[in-house]
Order: sequence, then C-alpha cells, then structure tokens
Amino acid sequence: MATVEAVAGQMAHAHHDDRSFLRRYIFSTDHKMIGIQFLFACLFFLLVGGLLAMLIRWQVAFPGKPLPFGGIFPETMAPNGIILPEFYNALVTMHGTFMIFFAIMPLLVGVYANYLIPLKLGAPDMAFPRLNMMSFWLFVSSGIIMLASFFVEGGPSAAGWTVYAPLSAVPEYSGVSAGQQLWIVSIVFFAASSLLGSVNYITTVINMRAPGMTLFRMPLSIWSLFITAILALLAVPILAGALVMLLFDQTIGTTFFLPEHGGQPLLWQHLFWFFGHPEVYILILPAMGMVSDIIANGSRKPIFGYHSMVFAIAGIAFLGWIVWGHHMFQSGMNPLLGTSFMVSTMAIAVPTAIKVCNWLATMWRGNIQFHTPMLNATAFVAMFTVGGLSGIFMASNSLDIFIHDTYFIVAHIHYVLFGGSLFAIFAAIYFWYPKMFGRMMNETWGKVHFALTFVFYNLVFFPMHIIGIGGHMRRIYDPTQYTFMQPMQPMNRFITISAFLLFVSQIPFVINFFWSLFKGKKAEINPWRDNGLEWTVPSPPAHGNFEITPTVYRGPYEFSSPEVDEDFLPQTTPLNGDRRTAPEQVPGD
Amino acid sequence: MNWLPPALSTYAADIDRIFYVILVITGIIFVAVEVTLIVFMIKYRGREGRKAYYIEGNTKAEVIWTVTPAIIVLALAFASQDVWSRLKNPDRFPSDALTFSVEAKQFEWNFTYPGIDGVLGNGDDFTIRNQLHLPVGQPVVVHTSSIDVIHSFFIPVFRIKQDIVPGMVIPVWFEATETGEFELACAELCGLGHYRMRARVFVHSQEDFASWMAEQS
Amino acid sequence: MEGKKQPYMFIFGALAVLTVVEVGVAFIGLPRTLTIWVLVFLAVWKALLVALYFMHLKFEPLRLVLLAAAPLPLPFVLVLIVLVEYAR
Amino acid sequence: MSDAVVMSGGVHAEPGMRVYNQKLGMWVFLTSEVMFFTGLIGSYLILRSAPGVEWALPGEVLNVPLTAFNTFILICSSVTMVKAFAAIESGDQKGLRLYLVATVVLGAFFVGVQGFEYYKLIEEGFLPHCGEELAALVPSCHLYGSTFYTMTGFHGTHVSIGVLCMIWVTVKAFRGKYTQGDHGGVEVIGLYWHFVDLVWILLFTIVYLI
Repeated sequence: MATVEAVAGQMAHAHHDDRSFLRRYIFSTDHKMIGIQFLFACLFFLLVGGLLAMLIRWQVAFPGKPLPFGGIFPETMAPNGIILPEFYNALVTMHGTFMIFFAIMPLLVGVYANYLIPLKLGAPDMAFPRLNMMSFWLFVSSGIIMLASFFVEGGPSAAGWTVYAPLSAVPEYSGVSAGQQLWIVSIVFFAASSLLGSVNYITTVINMRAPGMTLFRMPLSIWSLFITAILALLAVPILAGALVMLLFDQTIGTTFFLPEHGGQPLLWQHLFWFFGHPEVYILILPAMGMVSDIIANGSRKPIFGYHSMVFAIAGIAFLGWIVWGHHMFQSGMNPLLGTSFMVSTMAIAVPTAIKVCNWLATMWRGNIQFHTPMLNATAFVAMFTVGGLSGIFMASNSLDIFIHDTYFIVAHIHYVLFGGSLFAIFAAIYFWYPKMFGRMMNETWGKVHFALTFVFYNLVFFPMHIIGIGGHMRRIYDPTQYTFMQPMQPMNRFITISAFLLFVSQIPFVINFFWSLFKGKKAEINPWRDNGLEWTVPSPPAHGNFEITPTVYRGPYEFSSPEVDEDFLPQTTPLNGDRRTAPEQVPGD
Repeated sequence: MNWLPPALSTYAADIDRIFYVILVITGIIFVAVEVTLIVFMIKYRGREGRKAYYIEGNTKAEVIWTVTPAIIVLALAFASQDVWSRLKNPDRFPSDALTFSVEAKQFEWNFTYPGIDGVLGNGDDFTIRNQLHLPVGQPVVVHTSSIDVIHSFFIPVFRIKQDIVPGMVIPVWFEATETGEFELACAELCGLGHYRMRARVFVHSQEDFASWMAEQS
Repeated sequence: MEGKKQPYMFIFGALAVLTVVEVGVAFIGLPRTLTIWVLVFLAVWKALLVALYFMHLKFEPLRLVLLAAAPLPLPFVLVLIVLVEYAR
Repeated sequence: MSDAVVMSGGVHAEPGMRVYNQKLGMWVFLTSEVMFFTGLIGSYLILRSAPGVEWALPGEVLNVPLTAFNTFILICSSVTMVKAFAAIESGDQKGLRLYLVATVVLGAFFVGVQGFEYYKLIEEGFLPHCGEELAALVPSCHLYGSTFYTMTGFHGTHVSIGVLCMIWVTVKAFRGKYTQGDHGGVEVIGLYWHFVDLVWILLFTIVYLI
C-alpha cells in the first residue's frame, strides 16, 4: 500500500514538481516519463535494426561487392568491406532480434501501454511505479547486452532470430559461442522487463480505472494493450524457460535439444513457437487497438461494432495459443498435427476479417480528416489486409510446402510488422506527440514522410512475394549460387535500391521529430478534438496526471453524437441526466 | 505471368492449383477492401460544417462478415488437406517407390543409392556427394537424416520441401515427370555455408537410369 | 478471512500424512500405471489444499480465483499437443 | 454500472478485483510463474514420454527419504508462514515475528538440504550431463540429469529468492511496520512462499516418486 500513498503524495506535488533532475528524467517513476524513455530507446534500436537491414540488402543485391563505407568493419566481419557469410548470418539474426524484441514490441507495449493506460483510464500512475522504472532499466540493460554481443569473439548470434537448436546449442556448428550466450542472457533480461511491465499493466487496468470507466467504456487501444499484456505475461516465461535450457545445453552439458543423447531439436521449436505465436499477436494487437482509436477520431464517427472489436481481439488472443504449429509444417512434425494446426490457423482469419470490415464501416459515411495520424492509420488497414491475406497462402499446409522459408514469408512478415505495426506506430507517434511533448509535429513534413514511406515500403516488400513464389529462399548469403535464382537478381537489386530509399525517407521523420521537440507549434489541450481522458489535461500532463480524479460518463467513441453540437463528446463531459457517482467507502481487501 | 518455377513432379500441379485458387480468392478480397477504402476516403472526405453519420454498429452486417470468411477459410482448409496428407503421410506414400537415403551435414548432401538389387543396406549400396539421380515416371522415397544441425530438403521444381532433423529419419517422396538437370537447395539456415549447400538433381529416362545404376554399383 | 479460525493445523496434518502415503505408494510395488495415477491424484490434492487454504483462494472473490486458474489449461495444451508427435 | 470504490490513499476508482493492488499484482505474477514452470515441467514430461526413453527407478539414484524429509520441512515452513499471517491478522506482533523467523530458518534449511543433496549426488557421479558410470546403468541418463538439475535448480532458486525476501519482511516486522490493519507485505510474500511450496509438492512427486 506504500505505493498508493506515494502516488497520493505525488498528486499533492502535481503543481510544484520538486524532484531532482535525476529523479525526473533518468530514474523517473512517472509512467509518462518512462513511456518517453522507452520511445527514445526504441527509436534508437529501430535505427540499429534498419541499418542492419541495409547491410543485408546490399549483400543480397550485390554479393561480393565491397560496401561503400565498408572500411569501418573489422576483418572478422567484412574484410575490405566485403561481407563474410558468417557476418551475413549474424546480420540476419540481429536484424530480426532488434526489430522484434527491441523495436516493435517495446514501441507498442513499452511506450504506449505505459503512456496511455493510466492517462486513458483516469489513474494517477501505474499500480507499481517503481517496478515500472525497473522494467525500463532492465530493457536498456538487455539492449546493451545485445549490442555488446557484436564486440565479443566470434561475433553475435548467427542462428537466426528463432535460434533453432542444435545450430544455436553447439558453438562448433554456428561458429558463435559467447555471442549466442549473450543473446540468451539479453533476452532473459528482456523477459524480466516484459514481465514487470505486464504485471503493472494488468493490475492497473483491473484496479485503477476512474469511476465510471467500466470495462466496456475502455478505448480499444486499452483493451488491446490489456489483452497483449496478458499474452506477454503468459507467453514470455515459456521463452525464458526454453532459453535457460538452451543456455544449459551450451554451458553445463545438459542435452535437452541435442539428439546424440536423447534430446529433441523439435522440442525447442515447439517451445519457441508456443511463445512465438502469441508473440506475433503481441506485435500486432496493440497496433490494431491504437489504429481503431485514430480511425474513429479521423472519421469523426463511433467505431463500428465496438463490442465485436473487443471480442475479436480476445478471439485472436485465444486462438493464438493453439496455432503455433503452422510455423512448423515442414519441420518434421507429425503430419497429423499439420492438419489440425491448419484448421485452427485458418480460423484466425475470421476475427481478423471482422476487424478490417469494422474499420471500413467506421469510415463509411464519416467526415474523414486526413491528418498525418489518420493517413498512417488508413495505410495500416490497407497494408495489414495484404499481410493478412498473404498469411492464408501459408496457412494452407500443402501450399506452405513450397513457399515455406522463401521470400514469400519475408514479404508476409514485413507486411504485417512494417505495413501493419510500424505504420500504426507512426500514426501513434504523430497522434500522441502533442500530449507527450506539448508541441505539434509538422503536418506537411509528416505527410511527406508518410507518402515516401508508403511508396517505397511497397516497392521493397511487394516484389518479395514474387521472388518468393519463384522459390527464392530466405537467409541466403549469395543468391547467385543457384542457377534458378539468377534471373531474380535484377528484382533483388530493385528491392535493395528501394530499401535504401525507404531508409532515406525516414530522415524527414527524424528531423520533424527532433525539430518539433523544440520548435514545434505549442499544442492545445485537445488538438485532435478527441474524447479520451488524456485530452482533458494539459499537454504535457503534470506529474500525477489528474488534479481531481475524473468521472467517466460514456464510451470513448461518441463522435458526431446527435446530443451535442460539436462533433465530439469527451468521456468526462456530463450531459443532463448524468449523475456523478458517489464513491463507496470500503475497498475490497 | 510465370512466377512459379516449372512444375515437374506429379503433385506439383496440385500445389500450383491451390496457389492459384488462393490467389484468386485473396485477390478478389484485396481489390474489394482496397477499392472500398479508397472510395470511402474520397467520398467521405471531411468537409466544413458537415457531420458524420452517427451509427455504432449493425449486427446483421457484422454477422455477414463473420460468417463469410469462416466459410471461405474452411473450404480452403478442406481443399488443402488431401494434397498435404498425400505428400506427407507415410501411410499414403506410393508402394512401388524406389528407396534412396540422404544424409545431410554442414554443408553437403550424401545420397545413398540401393545398387542394382534395389534394396538399401545390402552390400552394393553406393554413396554420391551432392548428386541426386532418379528415373522419370517412377516414385522415389528418400529417407532423410542429418548428422549435425537442421537442414531442409528443397527441390523447387518438384514443389517439395522437408526439414531434416538430426536424430530423426523423415521420408520424402516425389515422382518426376520430365528429364533434365535441376537444383536441390537447403532451405533452413544451417550455418555459414548454408547458401552453398546445393545439390544437382538429374532426372534420367528409365533406361538411362538403369544403366547408370548398373555402372555405379 | 477476518476473525474466522482457520483449520491450518488440520491442513498441515493432511499434507504431512499425504506425503508419507505418497512415498509409501511409490515403493509398495503397485503396477506402474496405477502408481503414476495414484501419485498424481495425491499430488494434485496436496497442491489444492495449499492453494485453497494457505493461499486463501477458497475465501477470495470468484474473479480472483478465475484469474489464478486462467493459465492452467495452457500446460495441457502444450503437453498434449506435443505428445501427438509420438503417435506415428 | 456499479458504484466506485475508494482505494487506500484516497484515490477513487471503478471497482476492479476488490483486492488491493499488491495482492492482485502478486497473483498476476504467479500466473506468469505457472507458465515458467510449465515450460520446464512440460519439457520434462515430453522428453520422458518419448519412445525408448527410460528413467532410473525411484530411489535408484536419488535419495527419496532425505527429500521426503525436506518436503516435510517446506510444508512446515508454509504452515509457519500462514501462522505468521494469522498472527498479524489478530494484531499479535510477537507471534508474527516468531513465525516469520521460523519460516526463514525452515526455508534456509530446505535450501541447505538441497545443496547437501546436490553435493552428494555430484560426488556419486550424477551430473547434469550424467556421469560415465551412471550412464552405463541408467539408459536415458543424460536427459535424467538435465531435467533433474534444471527443475530442482530453478525451484531452489525460487526458494532462495523467497528466503531473501522473507528476511526483508522479517526485518520490517521487527521494526513494527506491520499492523493489524496494514500487513499487505506479509500476505503478499506469503502467497509467493506457498506457491513455491505448491510447485515443490508437484516436483517431488514427478521427479522423485514417478
């Protein structure tokens, strides 16, 4: 209970913040500052992941040609700028690792769960602010450990981001020993960080909603972040356990995944994907939730079918536990399982279709405002649809025999994680930036960034479907080794050039982001005319968020309500007949 | 529009057919969604002084777009099932097949042939590195195994792929429909030489294959 | 919970006795399968006693009990599905 | 819509779980722990069920009487823990301190016995990758050693962490930080402690007896 007292104490301070610089900006327990810290850390890791992708694309398009700035790499990685095969494998592994664990997942659940949950629910802070701070610093430590693995002997892990045993378990097989162990330790730290975050989010959502904020008045962003937190809470420990076993196989001589002594390589895959498929939904559900908020705002209409949206999120999360085998159709798993996993996988198309149709129906007869967040959100719908539909190709187990482990799956995952999650993240950054930093991002440059990203993104990833259908394998250091892939080399070069342009297209965003921090137009309290609770407090909100605990009278999507003249109706505005509820005096314990 | 490699095994056309069926269905859905999106964006673009139509949902519409995809995907799952079990279920493998074995290791394929007696493990077996020879028009079962890490047996023109797991022996079958020389690739990241773990596939006429086999044993 | 006298010592006795019974069952030489089922049954009972009484689940609101029980289907999903591997 | 409640500290909120945050947080954390042990125990069950895998018989390698005694110790510590909680519920500070100290001692004793057991086993040549002599006797000795040390080791780590937290709570109890009306810390650490006991009950059965 000490924490609640501390929070109450902090509220009294809301106006004369007397925390030291260190307590305020570095070891802050304020969920908003932690969210912002996550944002900066994740954008850095996103940059790292992006740079690694550029190196990968260079090698695939121009195998054996020295990198333009290749001199900076040591002999063991790229002598004279020519990427070595072992370094290429490390690049592929690290690109996946950084993007999934250190960019997309924490951008969604680290940044926006932290920032939005208390603000949107009317709570003064998270349930456990100090654990929240620990969560961030564990995350930073894990990121540093992962970066450090570049500098140890043998380089970083080169076994793919899925670190399939036995390649990952026996140093002689991959040529990497210390790097692989650092990978494992880093992800275990990451798991601890994620665990602390999830406990916080779940407790806060269950116990700290403002009076009147019933579960079915929560915005879809909060619903999806809540369900995501449950998925992370239950899935990540499985990964932690599996990683520890893998580490023991490397270090103390256990044989969980080593077949010479009765271990099972397939057990690793089962454990990994039992975590991994819920993880895939951790990476997309929050994006869906935030896009729902932004589309309703941009269309100035209530979200279409709010309840079915909630049930669709829950349905996807539930199905996520019984479909992991579709990553393993060709793994040597019992073919009987292939059939049952195909059926459960196909079933996921149903809640997904509900969501896409409801987004479209939300825009139907709306009054659509094309601000940058809305543009990115519509791009999310368009691109996620492609990613969802390409998933059906792989869900068919017999077609998957051919396209498994080809560029088709690379295209699919990028349509979901870049076209889906990353566009949603851009939308969220533009949308909540004024609340986070008190200034608006520049609209024009936002639109330029959006247009360039949208075009080049499609030029990069759409052709990957085509070469994937041609049989082009993924994670291939030098495609020209195979006669049947040589005709695809022009396409590979096209993809690479587009990828470089896509990378360059992010410069307007970076400049806009940092320029607006200092020079952007001052933000009003409610620049997007939205209904959420976060738009009733100053931008940025003071420590402790709300001067008086708000009372909530309705759901979050009352746009263009016939009851009022404006086209929005904040959740906290009482209308005639709304009664402020009197609090009951006894807490539940 | 010929993105797929040539289809040169008995079941390759079946897999391609599933591809085209899914391509048409998803293509229609794709066009429908994107066109709707663009039309809505243009037609309902924001104008001053106009208010959006206030509606919170419509159960009938939602039921329609729940049930329709459910039917489509169930049908697709049903359509895929038979090909899958024909390819992967050892009980349904052709009974008149030749039997070879392959042992994968970093980074090569060692194919073992049964010799003229046609049975593996009978003295006259012989092993060739990185070359798979087989007759046209005759089913072949290859027993795959690995001595180090996971590899994946992938012959694009036959549309067959199977991961090879150390500690397991997994059978794979195919029947070529044309003679010629093709490529076999490793499709699962297996270490630094993964990209060059390649074998050549020679499909001979039945007579040529018989004489090749006799010559080798 | 408040004010009510809890049967803690009774539960303690039950746990101790069940532990002794378990060790006995393991070494008495019953058929293997039967031994396993009996042992699992006894262990689940012991676990339930700890959860219900020592962890007070018996006296908590239903929603907390549901939260605590929420992950329990997942171990079964994982193990039972993977065990299908051996059925070939 | 139900009426709002006042959380301690005077913050108004919509009724949630109707238990205080720390307790809810601990339960949420424990569901995550369930999944961690699901990974370990699940792997054990899967590896052991594989065709051709044969474990050592109960008592053949492991010392069952010693561990049964240790199990009893851990159960005792759970009882003292719950007694400590019952004491502070009725405002009995002396009882709280007495039972907390007993819990710490019993918990530490459990870890000590486990350490002694490990020492003996390693001396006899039973290692995570199994010893050469044992490998000749026990068919699936490598898996046996791998799973045994991983599962009991992680449980032991949990107990050790629990003991450390318990010492902290005990120190707070001696400083009089817990009262009849405010003793969330005792209840929350108790939940963790009983959970660890519960896991041991399952582990003892499946690792030592089956």
